[in-house]
Amino acid sequence: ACGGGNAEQPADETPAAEQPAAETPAAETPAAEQPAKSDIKIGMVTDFGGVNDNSFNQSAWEGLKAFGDASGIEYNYLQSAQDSDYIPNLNQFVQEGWDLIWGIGFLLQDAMLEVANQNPDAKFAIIDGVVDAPNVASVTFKEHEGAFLVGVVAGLMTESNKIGFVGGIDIPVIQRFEAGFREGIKAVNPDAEVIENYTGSFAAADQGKAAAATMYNQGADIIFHAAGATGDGVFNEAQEQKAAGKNVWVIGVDKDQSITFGNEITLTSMMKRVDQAMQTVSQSLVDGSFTPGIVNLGIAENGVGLPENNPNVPADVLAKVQEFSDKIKNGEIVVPETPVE
Amino acid sequence: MSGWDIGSDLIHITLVYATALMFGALGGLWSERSGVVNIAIEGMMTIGAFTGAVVTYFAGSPWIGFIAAAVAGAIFALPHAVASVTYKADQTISGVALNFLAVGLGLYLTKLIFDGQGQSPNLASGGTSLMIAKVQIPFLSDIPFFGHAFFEAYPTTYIVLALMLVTWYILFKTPWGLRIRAVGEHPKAADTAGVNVYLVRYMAVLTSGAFAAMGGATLALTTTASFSHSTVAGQGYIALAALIFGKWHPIGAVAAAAFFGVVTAVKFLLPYIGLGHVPLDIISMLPYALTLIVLVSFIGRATAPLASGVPYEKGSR
Amino acid sequence: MNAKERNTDVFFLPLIAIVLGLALGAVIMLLGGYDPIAAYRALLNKAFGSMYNFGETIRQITPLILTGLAVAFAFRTGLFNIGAEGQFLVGSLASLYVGVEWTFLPTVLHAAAAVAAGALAGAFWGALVGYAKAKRGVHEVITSIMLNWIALFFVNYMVKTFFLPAGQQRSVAVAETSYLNIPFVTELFSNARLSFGFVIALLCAVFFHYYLFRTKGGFELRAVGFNRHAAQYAGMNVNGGIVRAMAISGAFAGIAGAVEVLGVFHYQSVLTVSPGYGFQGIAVAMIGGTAAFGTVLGAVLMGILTFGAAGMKFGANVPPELVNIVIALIIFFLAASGIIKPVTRWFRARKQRKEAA
Amino acid sequence: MAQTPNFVVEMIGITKRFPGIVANDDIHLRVKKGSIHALLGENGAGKSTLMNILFGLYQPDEGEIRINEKPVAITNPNVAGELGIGMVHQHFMLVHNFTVTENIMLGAEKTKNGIQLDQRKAAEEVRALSQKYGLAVDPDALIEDISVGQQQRVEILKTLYRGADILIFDEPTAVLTPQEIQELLAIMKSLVASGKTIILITHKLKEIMQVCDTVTIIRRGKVVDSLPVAGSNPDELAEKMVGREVSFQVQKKDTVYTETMLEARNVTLADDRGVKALDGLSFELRAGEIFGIAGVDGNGQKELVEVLTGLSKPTGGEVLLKGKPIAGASPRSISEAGVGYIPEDRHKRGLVLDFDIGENMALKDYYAPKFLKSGLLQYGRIYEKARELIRQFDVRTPDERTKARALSGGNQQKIIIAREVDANPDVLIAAQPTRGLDVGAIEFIHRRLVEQRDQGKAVLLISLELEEIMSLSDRIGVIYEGKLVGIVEPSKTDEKELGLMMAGANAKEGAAR
Ligand SMILES: Nc1ncnc2c1ncn2[C@@H]1O[C@H](COP(=O)(O)OP(=O)(O)OP(=O)(O)O)[C@@H](O)[C@H]1O
Ligand SMILES: Nc1ncnc2c1ncn2[C@@H]1O[C@H](COP(=O)(O)OP(=O)(O)OP(=O)(O)O)[C@@H](O)[C@H]1O
Ligand SMILES: [Mg+2]
Ligand SMILES: [Mg+2]
Repeated sequence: ACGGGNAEQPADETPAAEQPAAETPAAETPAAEQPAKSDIKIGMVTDFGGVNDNSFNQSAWEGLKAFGDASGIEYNYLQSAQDSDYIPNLNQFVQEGWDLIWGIGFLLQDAMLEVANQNPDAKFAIIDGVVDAPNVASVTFKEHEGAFLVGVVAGLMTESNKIGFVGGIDIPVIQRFEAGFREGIKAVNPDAEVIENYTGSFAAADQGKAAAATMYNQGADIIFHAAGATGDGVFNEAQEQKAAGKNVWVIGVDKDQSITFGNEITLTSMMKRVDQAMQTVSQSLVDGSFTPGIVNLGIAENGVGLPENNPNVPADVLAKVQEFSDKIKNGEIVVPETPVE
Repeated sequence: MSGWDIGSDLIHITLVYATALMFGALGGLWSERSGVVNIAIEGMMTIGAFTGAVVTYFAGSPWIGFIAAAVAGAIFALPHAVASVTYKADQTISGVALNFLAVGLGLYLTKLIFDGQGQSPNLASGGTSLMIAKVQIPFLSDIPFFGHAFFEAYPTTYIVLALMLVTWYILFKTPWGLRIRAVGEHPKAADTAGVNVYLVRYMAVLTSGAFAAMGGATLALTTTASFSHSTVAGQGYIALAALIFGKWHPIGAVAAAAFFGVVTAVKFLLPYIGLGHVPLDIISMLPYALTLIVLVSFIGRATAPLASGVPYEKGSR
Repeated sequence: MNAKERNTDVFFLPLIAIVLGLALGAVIMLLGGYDPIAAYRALLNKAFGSMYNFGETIRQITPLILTGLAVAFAFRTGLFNIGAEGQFLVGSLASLYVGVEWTFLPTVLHAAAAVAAGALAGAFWGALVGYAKAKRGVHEVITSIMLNWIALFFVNYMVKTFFLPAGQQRSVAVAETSYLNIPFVTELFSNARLSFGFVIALLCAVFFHYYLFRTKGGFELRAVGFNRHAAQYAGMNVNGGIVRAMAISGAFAGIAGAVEVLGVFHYQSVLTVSPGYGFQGIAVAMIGGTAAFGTVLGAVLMGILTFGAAGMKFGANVPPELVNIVIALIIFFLAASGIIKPVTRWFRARKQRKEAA
Repeated sequence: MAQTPNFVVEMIGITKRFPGIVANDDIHLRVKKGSIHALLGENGAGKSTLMNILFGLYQPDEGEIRINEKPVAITNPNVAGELGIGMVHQHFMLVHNFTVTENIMLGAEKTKNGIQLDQRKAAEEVRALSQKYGLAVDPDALIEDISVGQQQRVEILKTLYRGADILIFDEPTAVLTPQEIQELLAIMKSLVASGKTIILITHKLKEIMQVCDTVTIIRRGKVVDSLPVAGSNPDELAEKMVGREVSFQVQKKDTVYTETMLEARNVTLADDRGVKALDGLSFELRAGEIFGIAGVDGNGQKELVEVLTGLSKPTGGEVLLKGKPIAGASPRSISEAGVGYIPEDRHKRGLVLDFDIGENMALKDYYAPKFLKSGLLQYGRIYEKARELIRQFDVRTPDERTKARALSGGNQQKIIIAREVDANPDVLIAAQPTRGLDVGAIEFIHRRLVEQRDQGKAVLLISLELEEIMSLSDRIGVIYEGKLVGIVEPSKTDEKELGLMMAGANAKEGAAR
């Protein structure tokens, strides 16, 4: 039940070497069979969410862990207890000479800018933020594109024509989720009503639960959450409603959350492949091809999308999703980044 | 949405939300009525949430977890009793220590047990929920409005309401209660009347720990589904406020906790009454601002049990 | 017990409490399968290992001194200020406002005005608590708790409404003229964010002591704190005293908020949770025996432990929460000092035996 | 054995040490069954300590206790209760927001079905007991609503309810009115008549002479003497107790009235509900006199003092100080205008117990220029002044930096007197200035009050002790239900008449101006 075991996603770029290593009985494996040791060190700093929030931060950590275990580099993370910890935590890695330092999340943006400017020789990468410095790779996602696709699923599958969106903190990243989601629904089901609720936190499962409870009680049958651990509460509530005989669904976020919460309540998930981005950029460092600058990953780049398996989504709906996915990919549809009601 | 549905839902969510606070406030009541100030409700709830989540995870039953939490809460309260009763410590300071200890211990042990993770595994994950399930009282839950509002709730809500009555009965109708109240008002009088002041205070503080911890377990087992740093997150202090607000009376304290529940639940229902666009911060501020206004304008002076906060030293004047 | 013994106890008890707290913390680490020596070494290394870390440790200590003083001051006047958290936040907001808007002021003056604004805002927030208590009899604990939350959301609202650059989760930066940082010091400490705020905090501790024990205002507040009936009869303004005490207490916390904005971040973030300095301040004040100098030492200890904690995780993989346990134990032993009295007695006996030999 | 007299209580060689003091030093005490045995001694002599040991609140360091000739170990009050020992404490041990019955049954509760309190049964028992011993109280009344005298009856009932045969009374009359005292003494007699034994601690020699059989005198923790009361006299007892001769006669110069210093005109004070604590009260206080206010506790004395000192604002009428209205002025401005005040409750109003003596002595003039220099308090001068007052007023303390809390009641009172007298007020209000003090301390304080009067100051003396009022006052006003029902001169009245007036019977004419 520990979250770590679920990390292996069918992922195109993952080196195949990883699979056999995992299958050999671990205890007596001689060191020789492990991938070659490397003296490269990659660290990451999280905000206060921590590395097992069942979504964003966890995804990042799992990506780094998978990459580290596969490539034999050293890796570690530091969790920040308060805002003022970001800079010292980044600096801790800098001072000990780590080769690449990740900042996980939008909230680290300012801290990273400052530390990156003060340490031009160190290399940094940030997820979900843009840091304009010559030694930082900024990885952002087109969440609105992925959210559009799950919006299509929701719009086609809702029976009550009432759909909920639970957001964490009201920040641009999360607004992109909402914007795409609304747009996707509108594209296939203009009559559906969307109720939104920002809880103001990424770590308050109780609030997520209460928000979901009101939405379901007021007739929504599908809720999409983009709220980190707050979203756990949405799943908990859905499970309860399901047990009481109501036909309700949750659309997960960041990872394929059906793995954690089961297919009974998880309709599908909006995958945001933070883990893969972590691996790709980290790999570029090992290869010596690390390039600072902005990478913006959307459907075309395979950075966002639906999971491989969607047992709860009928084929015709998936076909529609594919159709829209192609349209977005080829630029026929441009999804807005801020919510339009 | 009809106003009735919203009203019914408001009560429903209030009860879900306020249950843990009610446990906490009743917990504080036991201790403070015996003259031991308890600002450690927060810590006791934290330990309860931790124990409830972890024991449930391993034992596979939320009720085992719930009971374990009560026991753990009582044990955790012991140092507070030792410090404030036996060693005549400043009770506020001892409470502060316990609050720090609870967060430290809870997260340290979580990380130790779960391989460095700062959060215990989600109890509702993997398809089978280990959470406490809501009950629907047969027939009653079918009544329009009232059914959903009152008779479709977590058993913990009914437990805490029952415990409120039990607390009231013990406190005001039994010899034990008479002694607890006497010790809280005038320990020396109780002592000279042959009441063992120390024993009464020890028992009261331990009971306090058990009650508050049940509140923490309620959070973990009915709402958050796991233990983490944000499970209790200040609700112990709100429970303390409810206790004072409720003027140290079991029914008052529970009612005050319910008041907090209502003002919090309103936050989630605003979108349905056309107030969805009020800024989130203003909405979030609402429960606290309303409480403050009510306090300052209507409630006013509340007097704590006379001897609360004063260590009792046998033989001093 | 004679006076001399009492004096040595004042000194020794905290020392023993700290040693015992650390020792028990080590035992807990051993039980958890960690290496306590490596952990403490890593902690100290993180706190003092480089000029940068040392500077950041001071940065961490600074607000703790101030919120510690806030709690201690109220405590001395018979009030429990659990609301330093909120006073801290409104202090940040006010200094942010002055720091951003009052750019017509020259360098030093601008910073001073911004700090003063923080102090005033904190004082106002504290005075609200005092007013509710004095005039309406509302218990200060409950008002402070409410005001903490109100401050959190109010400050967020204000920052978002008036100071937020598009697409950010923090305010615009304050003008450089309002910075509390001293360039050559920053350089000396390799860009650590310590600032003149540390000196302000120490000055506040001096003020705390002098005001409380050497001025007539302090005399009044202490009298009100100990026995408001006697104070009232002696002609002191009891209600005014309560408001004043809470205002001064709040001012300390407000300055802490100002120092964070002007000396550390230079902006104010939109916060999801309070930074926690107010609650840590309670612990600091308790460790320091609610005395000025003690509070400074308490903050130093607390700052080292909390800032060093990250190093412990890094160097020995020990969960940083362990320091909370250590802090709790220290406070606990101080509160219930009877538990450790046997230890002091044993020390004394041994010393006497040695002297006799 | 049979021929030795029947001692119910024997305390043999009891020693009890507190840090820095031997409170009881090899004390021997033997109490005969069916007698009233007095314990006499100065403040701090060790009387309460000895009785607390007998009651199981303290453990003696040395010595033995025998009850009914059997050695016993009284480890706590429960054991004492089982041995038939009950105690009526100096400071009442009553929970103020409990009913009479609840207080009486606390610790010895009656239950029905084994769980629930049986208040009715207990109340019936209380009623029966109060009838049997003539202790009228309402079993259902709240303690905070009944008079001090009634509270004391509750204390006595508490012991009887537990079946006590040996009753200890620690200064039971300090808070009672003359009538109540007489009633109490009668109750004690009737208790003894029904086979109980009583140990009585009191500072009032008259009471000892009136009801006691034997008296044991303690000085500084040691027994000085133990003797039958018959054949002794108050002077002898006082001298044994203090170790010197004590004068009960207050020496006063002849009265020389001058101008009116303080005047109350139709002062009314009503609370929120309109209940009048003061109801059109009027009097004049003249320079050079001690004006005594006699009355049963709770008839408006407390409220009168609060109005005069500025702690409350009257709802009607006028208060004039040297002709200027002061009603509603702040305590400070009244005090600065020349009113001093010795409060009735020294712990609540008189002292900040956690301040040291120096600070307490400066409590009202800490802000005066003599103690301030550029905004800073001059502690050097504060302590210098304190040392001077300590010498002048004979305060027994190690030094001026000792916390007030650590002093005995008498010495605490001296700090207040020193502070108030030193301020040299034109009007000195003294409320119960000698409550609970021993004869030596009382003598000292009385002399100070008379000194003030003789210097031409006006003194308002409010006391429940008729004897004190009679011996000190030049004129006496009797307060009843918030009104002065009569003003008389001590030479033209007696305690009996005053007592009647205090009870509201037929006010003497020529009263209230
Ligand atoms: N708990 C205590 N701790 C320390 N010293 C005490 C304690 N109780 C009493 N003493 C000291 O013991 C001595 C005797 O006190 P005790 O109360 O027996 O006097 P007392 O004769 O009853 O006086 P009073 O007439 O004022 O009631 C005093 O000097 C007092 O300071
Ligand atoms: N813990 C203590 N340490 C030292 N002395 C104490 C302690 N407790 C009580 N005393 C002393 O015991 C003595 C008797 O106390 P008690 O309360 O009987 O005072 P008192 O003189 O009778 O005054 P009053 O009757 O007005 O309270 C006083 O001298 C008091 O200061
Ligand atoms: Mg006594
Ligand atoms: Mg006395």
